[in-house]
Amino acid sequence: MEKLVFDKPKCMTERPLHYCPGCSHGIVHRIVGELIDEMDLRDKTVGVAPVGCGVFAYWYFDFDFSQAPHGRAPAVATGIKRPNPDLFVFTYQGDGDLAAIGTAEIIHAANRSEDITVIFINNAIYGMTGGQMAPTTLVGQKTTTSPYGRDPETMGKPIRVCEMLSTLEGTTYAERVHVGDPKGVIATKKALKKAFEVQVNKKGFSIVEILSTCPTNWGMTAVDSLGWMKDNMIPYFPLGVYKDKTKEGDA
Amino acid sequence: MEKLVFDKPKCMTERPLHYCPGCSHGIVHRIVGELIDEMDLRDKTVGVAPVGCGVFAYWYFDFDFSQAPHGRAPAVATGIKRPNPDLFVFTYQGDGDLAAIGTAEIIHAANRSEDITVIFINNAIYGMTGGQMAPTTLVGQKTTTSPYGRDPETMGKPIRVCEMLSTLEGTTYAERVHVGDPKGVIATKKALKKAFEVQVNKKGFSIVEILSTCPTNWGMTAVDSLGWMKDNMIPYFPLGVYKDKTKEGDA
Amino acid sequence: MGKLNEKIIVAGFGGQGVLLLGKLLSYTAMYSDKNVSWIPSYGPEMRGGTANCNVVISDEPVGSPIVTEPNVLIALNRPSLEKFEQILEEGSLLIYNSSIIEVEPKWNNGKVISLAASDIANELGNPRLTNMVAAGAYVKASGVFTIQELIDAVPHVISKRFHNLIPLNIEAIEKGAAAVS
Amino acid sequence: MGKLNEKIIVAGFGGQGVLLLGKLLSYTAMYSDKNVSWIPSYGPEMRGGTANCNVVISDEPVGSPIVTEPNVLIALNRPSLEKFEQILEEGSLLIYNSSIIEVEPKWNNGKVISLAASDIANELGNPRLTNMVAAGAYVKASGVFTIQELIDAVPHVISKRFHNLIPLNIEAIEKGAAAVS
Amino acid sequence: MAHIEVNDEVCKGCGLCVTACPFKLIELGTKLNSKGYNPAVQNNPEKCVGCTLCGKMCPDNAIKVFK
Amino acid sequence: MAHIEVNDEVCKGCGLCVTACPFKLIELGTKLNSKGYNPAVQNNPEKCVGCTLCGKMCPDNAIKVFK
Amino acid sequence: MTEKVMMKGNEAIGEAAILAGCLTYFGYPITPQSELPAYLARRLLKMENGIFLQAESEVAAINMVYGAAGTGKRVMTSSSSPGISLKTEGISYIASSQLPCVIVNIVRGGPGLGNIAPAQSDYFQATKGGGHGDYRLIVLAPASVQEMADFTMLGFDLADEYRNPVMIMGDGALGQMMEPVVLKKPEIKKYNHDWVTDGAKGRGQNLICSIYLDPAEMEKYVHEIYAKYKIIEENEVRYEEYLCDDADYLIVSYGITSRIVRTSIDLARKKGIKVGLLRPITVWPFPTKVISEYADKVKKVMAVELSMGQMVEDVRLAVNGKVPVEFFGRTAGVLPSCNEVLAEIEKLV
Amino acid sequence: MTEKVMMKGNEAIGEAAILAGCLTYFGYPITPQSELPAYLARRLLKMENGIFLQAESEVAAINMVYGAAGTGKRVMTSSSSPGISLKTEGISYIASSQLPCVIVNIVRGGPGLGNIAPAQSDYFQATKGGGHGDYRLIVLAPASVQEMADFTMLGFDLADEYRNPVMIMGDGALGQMMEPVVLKKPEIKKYNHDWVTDGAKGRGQNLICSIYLDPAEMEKYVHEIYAKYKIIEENEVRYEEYLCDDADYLIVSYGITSRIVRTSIDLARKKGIKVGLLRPITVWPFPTKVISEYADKVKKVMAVELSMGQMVEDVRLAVNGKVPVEFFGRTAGVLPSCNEVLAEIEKLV
Ligand SMILES: Cc1ncc(C[n+]2csc(CCOP(=O)(O)OP(=O)(O)O)c2C)c(N)n1
Ligand SMILES: Cc1ncc(C[n+]2csc(CCOP(=O)(O)OP(=O)(O)O)c2C)c(N)n1
Ligand code: SF4
Ligand code: SF4
Ligand code: SF4
Ligand code: SF4
Ligand code: SF4
Ligand code: SF4
Ligand SMILES: [Mg+2]
Ligand SMILES: [Mg+2]
Repeated sequence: MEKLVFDKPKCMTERPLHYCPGCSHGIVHRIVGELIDEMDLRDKTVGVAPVGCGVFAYWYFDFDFSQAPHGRAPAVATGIKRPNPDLFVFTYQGDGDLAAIGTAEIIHAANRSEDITVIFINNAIYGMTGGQMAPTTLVGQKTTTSPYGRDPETMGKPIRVCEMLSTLEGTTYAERVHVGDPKGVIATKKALKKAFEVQVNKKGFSIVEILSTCPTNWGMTAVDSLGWMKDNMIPYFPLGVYKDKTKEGDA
Repeated sequence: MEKLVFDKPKCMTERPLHYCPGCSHGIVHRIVGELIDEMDLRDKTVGVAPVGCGVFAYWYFDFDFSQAPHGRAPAVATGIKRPNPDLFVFTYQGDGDLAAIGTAEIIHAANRSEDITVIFINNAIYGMTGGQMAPTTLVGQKTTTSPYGRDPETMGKPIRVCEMLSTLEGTTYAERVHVGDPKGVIATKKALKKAFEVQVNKKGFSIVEILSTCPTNWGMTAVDSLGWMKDNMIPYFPLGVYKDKTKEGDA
Repeated sequence: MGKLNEKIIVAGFGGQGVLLLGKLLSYTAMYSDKNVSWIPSYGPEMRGGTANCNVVISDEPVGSPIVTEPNVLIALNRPSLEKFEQILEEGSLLIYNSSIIEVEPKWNNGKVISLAASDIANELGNPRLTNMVAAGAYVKASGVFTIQELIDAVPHVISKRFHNLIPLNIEAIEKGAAAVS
Repeated sequence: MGKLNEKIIVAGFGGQGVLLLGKLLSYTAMYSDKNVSWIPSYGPEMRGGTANCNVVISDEPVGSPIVTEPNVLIALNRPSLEKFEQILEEGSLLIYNSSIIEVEPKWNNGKVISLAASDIANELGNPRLTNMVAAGAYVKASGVFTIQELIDAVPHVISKRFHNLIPLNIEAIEKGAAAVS
Repeated sequence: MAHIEVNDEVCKGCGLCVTACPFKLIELGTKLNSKGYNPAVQNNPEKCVGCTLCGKMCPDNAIKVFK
Repeated sequence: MAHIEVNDEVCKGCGLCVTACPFKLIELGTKLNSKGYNPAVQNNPEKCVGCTLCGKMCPDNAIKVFK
Repeated sequence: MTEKVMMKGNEAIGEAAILAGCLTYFGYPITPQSELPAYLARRLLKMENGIFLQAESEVAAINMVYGAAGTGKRVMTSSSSPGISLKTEGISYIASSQLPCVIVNIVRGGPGLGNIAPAQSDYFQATKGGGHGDYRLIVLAPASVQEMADFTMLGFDLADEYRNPVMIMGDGALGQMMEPVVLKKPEIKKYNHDWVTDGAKGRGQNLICSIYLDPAEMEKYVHEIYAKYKIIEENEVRYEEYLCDDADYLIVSYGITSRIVRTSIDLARKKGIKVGLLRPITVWPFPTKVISEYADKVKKVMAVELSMGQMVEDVRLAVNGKVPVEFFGRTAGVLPSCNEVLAEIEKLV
Repeated sequence: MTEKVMMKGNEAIGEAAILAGCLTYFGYPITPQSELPAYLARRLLKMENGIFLQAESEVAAINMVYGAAGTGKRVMTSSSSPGISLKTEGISYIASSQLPCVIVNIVRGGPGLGNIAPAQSDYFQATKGGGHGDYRLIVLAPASVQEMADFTMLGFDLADEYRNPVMIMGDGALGQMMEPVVLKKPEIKKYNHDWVTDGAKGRGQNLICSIYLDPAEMEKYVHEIYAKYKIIEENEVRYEEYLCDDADYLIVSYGITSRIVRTSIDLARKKGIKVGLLRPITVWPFPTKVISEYADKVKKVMAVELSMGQMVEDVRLAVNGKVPVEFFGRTAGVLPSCNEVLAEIEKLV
């Protein structure tokens, strides 16, 4: 008899996801759900949803959630975690949310080494608002606010978040992965697991930057987006572990 | 006959400075005044004053000034410079202003490589508001909001601004100096001159971080503060040029 | 009232060109010196894959551009039909894309036109012409403008790079009009 | 009015302990069950090197804690004297530190006490006692409290680490009181 | 022996599973679901090894894998 | 021959010039200015070389150097 | 462009700004105003002196506006409700420093994250509070795409004339809808720019600042600003009347809502109810005087707005107890239908 | 601590918060409230469960409060005018999500950077606008150091009772002055914490959020909140009367200003002028009803406040034209003297 060997995670709800066809958000949601199940964290988890396409993340999980103002998820998470050190708190943030309006909050949460995990969806664009330039938009990439392509002279070059946060003493774990193919998905899960463990072991701030797609605002099919992401984003945003203080043995 | 070989810069006003006895702000003001004179920039300069003890910087210079909301000097400077690319625009900011509330603004101004110069007074404390912990306050340092000493576990470690900004492609020039003795003052002038030149040559974003003192809120004499700064701050905030894209030849 | 007061909802899947259909009607109205407003449903609900827009064409200044009591529904897919027929006023005009809507409308208080819009578009070689077929049908059925007025507006809503396709669009409009008896 | 209503300004250089002087009077008032308020001048104007505080002691609930029409001025340096004597009401009490104020007050509409406060403090071996000398003089001159009441309040305003200095402070108070004829 | 089940109403026809299957067993069907998408269908289920890669790429939890 | 002039009313007696002078020619005076500070005074001006280091350290533009 | 074109309200603002000589824009994306920055990006990035900059946040954007306004350039920013909240500190600074600029708020349903549908529940924020301290914005409330364009141009003139920030308060519907619009390049007056910080060549220092440590000095300054506000209140009140002359009942309603009310009034008139519409065009300065005058004539006044009751306070202040003031509001993104408003009108009788 | 001690208003708030069970504080330094965080740093950092965190900004601080409040912990933040402006977005979210917390505003002279002297010119911001959308804060206005403490404790109770943010609106003088104060640990009621996000053990999801894409749904939700506000308006209006019974003239004044007015009233009474003081303690909900009732008895009403005229609007709305309403204000950090206020009282006659 065949057995069910793969299904949606237990902590996820029946609600169909509102994301566009092929959007990476769904893939990452499932990975998060699997880890919450596997690590048995559901009962003590509070997720912090951003403003961005992930704003409704709480529709899809049956554990506690707090929706944060745009960019402020790390501050909200700090507020949740500090007086409740036994909770498991993660933020789920887009690149506009985390690397533009929320720059100060992410830097200082990392610097204080808040015991939280940041799941950072880098899709090189503002998805929810219809495709504006993000801090991580690639040079030359066309968006509604860089209609002739991102011009590094006037708009700056894309910000490499993991690299920047790794200069801060408080960052315990920082890794960049992608969800462009099954291998990437498996690596993403491993990275997130590591990041979750850092928090569970009260070792401080962990972040996983996940290179993702936004087929809708990139104006591509979902399948083409995966290719574009791998061909264009990975070269500029190299994959890998940028910081691992658990290895340095001093965290 | 003896000639006057040293006096206050021409572009500085007669108004006595409001700073506490021995405060570094005055030293840096004079250096700025000398360079504006020497580089003949007065007629096209707009200074941007912060919220912090330097808020009244404009009392002491006779060129144009705009006073910025706390932390927003880089944004104000961007607003001044973009539509007026021929102006010479500098911000003058404290460590609370630049590295706490103004984190997002400084990072993005640097990342866009705004053609402005940032004069960053790192005195490891909030001077104006009476001595609270700054992002650059040293571990163990007592302030009114770290009364038992800065605890890195809960308050994070001091942020090294030059190092962090140097990870951004847009930062053209970043150097850390100090004004703890005449040698330091001379080096500071050299650094600022270089930074001003970067802007004059339209090469993008330059910042000079100046290790400074706040005798009043450190609770020391002015003379002791210089020693404390050199003994304690320089080891954690190493002096030097952190970024020089004019050398890399690609700016 | 006898006066012109078309309160139109155009609705369908994301790719069916419902916004463009609405715009075409709006431009036609503008060039006929009618008062007109057009407004899309906007924001993240689009993500669901449906789209709709409201067009009001009137002799009077347009009050609310948002149509809560429509008297025209152009439904290009089934969810749209089922959603909006519920709020159609008595005596309205309902045009539905029978090519892909396999049910009959429940609403039956006025003029109901079953239009095989997608089929006609496919016959013309491009399913994206569904909206133009529907536009032709609507203008014919409502008589608010002439078909020529509608056709004259086409170049104003189609972006320059696709101007070579104008004749095809016109053909679709005409087929749509012809499909209405 | 006959009723108690002391509107006191204490002013001097930053290091002269004017805030502490004000606090001492406030605590004395509190322990004597008077209504009392104390407020410092605050903020960056302190940077200039001068400091002052306002103390109101009253039988009635204190209205404004900020004294704009003082009836007591304790001026420990010259800028303070020159600044605040201008707003002293008629019939007020003015005590000035003649040790370092080399001018005579211009104001002369009430009781003027020239107090060599810094000299007395120096005699006691510590210029920081100037404020205590002035406190003693004020209480003696005003008669608002007894000197003992003032002395009883001293431990409440001096931080624990300096409690060994209490006797010296008391001596300064007594000397200040004695200096007022 | 293994196979997958696609939840037709939840599938958005994005095609990510199609690219994920090492044996190219999945393609998008021609049928529209009520949202207007063409759900994925598995061909030759007998060749399916139950590797779950298709499920891992599916953003919509539309795939169940049996083995 | 060189010497310095200290603007007594502007000097805040911070002592930075005192530490700056390589020849230890400066000390804080005993006189108070109207702000309550003890302005710096130069001793033995004949030893002054006009190196301007004292001026460079003065936060209050209180020093003029002549040479 | 002087022919009639169909344009979204958001885009009409963008084109109007350019026609009014505003070539500098700083903003941060937010629905339902995103077509405005998108439009300006397309246009300004192709113009030699055009500055279009997507800031890192609304806070940064308003401070860039502060900087640019201080140099005398016409400058604009736009956002929607939560973004405007973040800008309130900057707006208070701009008002305090008396800098001219145009701030667009395409209001959406609130409070909190709310939704992106049309609302008018930022009325208090726009006209009273918002930032800290005593200050006022001139607030223009367009009711059509044409007015989105016209009031943008007017806004720049008023801003320069009075050295005061001007807010264009639209809503999600006005921003998103298309209507025919005619765009004409306006005459632009020369304004006195003595005060700008553009380099002190040949003159002494100019200073943009809002700190006044001495309260007495600052109070004097605030009184100066309020003297200016008084002039604005005298000269710049704008409103539109519709069938008010013989009205027994007066409706006060602005922006998108006033259009619905107008339709309802037509319906009510057909039923023989003598009702008129007074539409504030400037919601600050509010048309207090004219409403007060009508209050002497009508039997009742009703405020209709998209909030839980904000403008109605200004209406009550104007009526000052002379006749009853009723309120009808929908909020959080809901627009009433004209029949609903009609029903409320009928209740007045 | 149940004996009388001399304490600064800022410190009294801090100690009162701790006594009320608030062990969590997030803030950012600003004059004239800095003694409050300094006090709490000294106390909380020594307590086992004490959380004192200096945030990177006011924006971060209010969002930390939002996070902590959602877990059911008593939590406080404090700031002064410009900092509160930056917090308005967060405050709107907190109100929309119905989270209990206490926000202290030690108001200073504005607008803009202004100065650090006592002011009341954030009244509109506190009671009406501030953030976007329809919402209200409960705003308590202490007039003494004792009340700074008492109202802080009360504030936490009201916040929990109604799941609504409470603002303590002081000013620079109240924050900086010392007065005798008695601090007693209050009884703390158990509140229903069904809704908090503290881990879903043994239950389904709890959610803190303020987004409602569907306007109709959100409108319903806003109406629920406003039903709560109605209850607050009925039950929680607080004010103090002084010599009102026989008054011909009624002064309405709150906070620090009311103390000066009180002295002036004593002076006026001596001159035979029958004048009384109505002091709003809750400025929202405003004591509209009682003022309206006095308006039937007195000849004139006068609002006295530290602004260019903000609370006076609420007074006018309450009086509703029954008698003239006069206004006397000083602003930008200036406090009037009692003789000045007396002169204004004399003008009423
Ligand atoms: C204060 C504020 N500013 C702006 C917005 C509008 N807004 C909503 S989502 C978003 C950005 C979304 O981009 P990102 O964070 O990259 O998430 P994505 O949708 O791409 O996953 C913006 C700007 C808002 N809601 N609040
Ligand atoms: C929005 C806002 N938050 C806080 C303050 C209060 N404030 C004034 S200066 C300052 C910090 C000063 O420290 P720093 O920037 O290091 O400058 P310094 O005085 O040390 O030179 C703060 C927090 C303010 N004015 N505005
Ligand atoms: S807009 Fe982009 S990020 Fe948002 S759901 Fe669609 S594809 Fe995903
Ligand atoms: S407080 Fe510190 S930084 Fe400010 S003027 Fe005094 S010494 Fe300088
Ligand atoms: S489980 Fe593996 S083999 Fe089977 S369909 Fe999925 S990807 Fe193909
Ligand atoms: S990946 Fe999932 S949603 Fe996409 S086509 Fe396959 S089954 Fe459907
Ligand atoms: S100029 Fe040089 S030598 Fe002369 S006093 Fe100054 S530091 Fe000393
Ligand atoms: S450095 Fe300047 S201010 Fe300091 S003591 Fe010397 S002369 Fe005076
Ligand atoms: Mg994104
Ligand atoms: Mg500092």
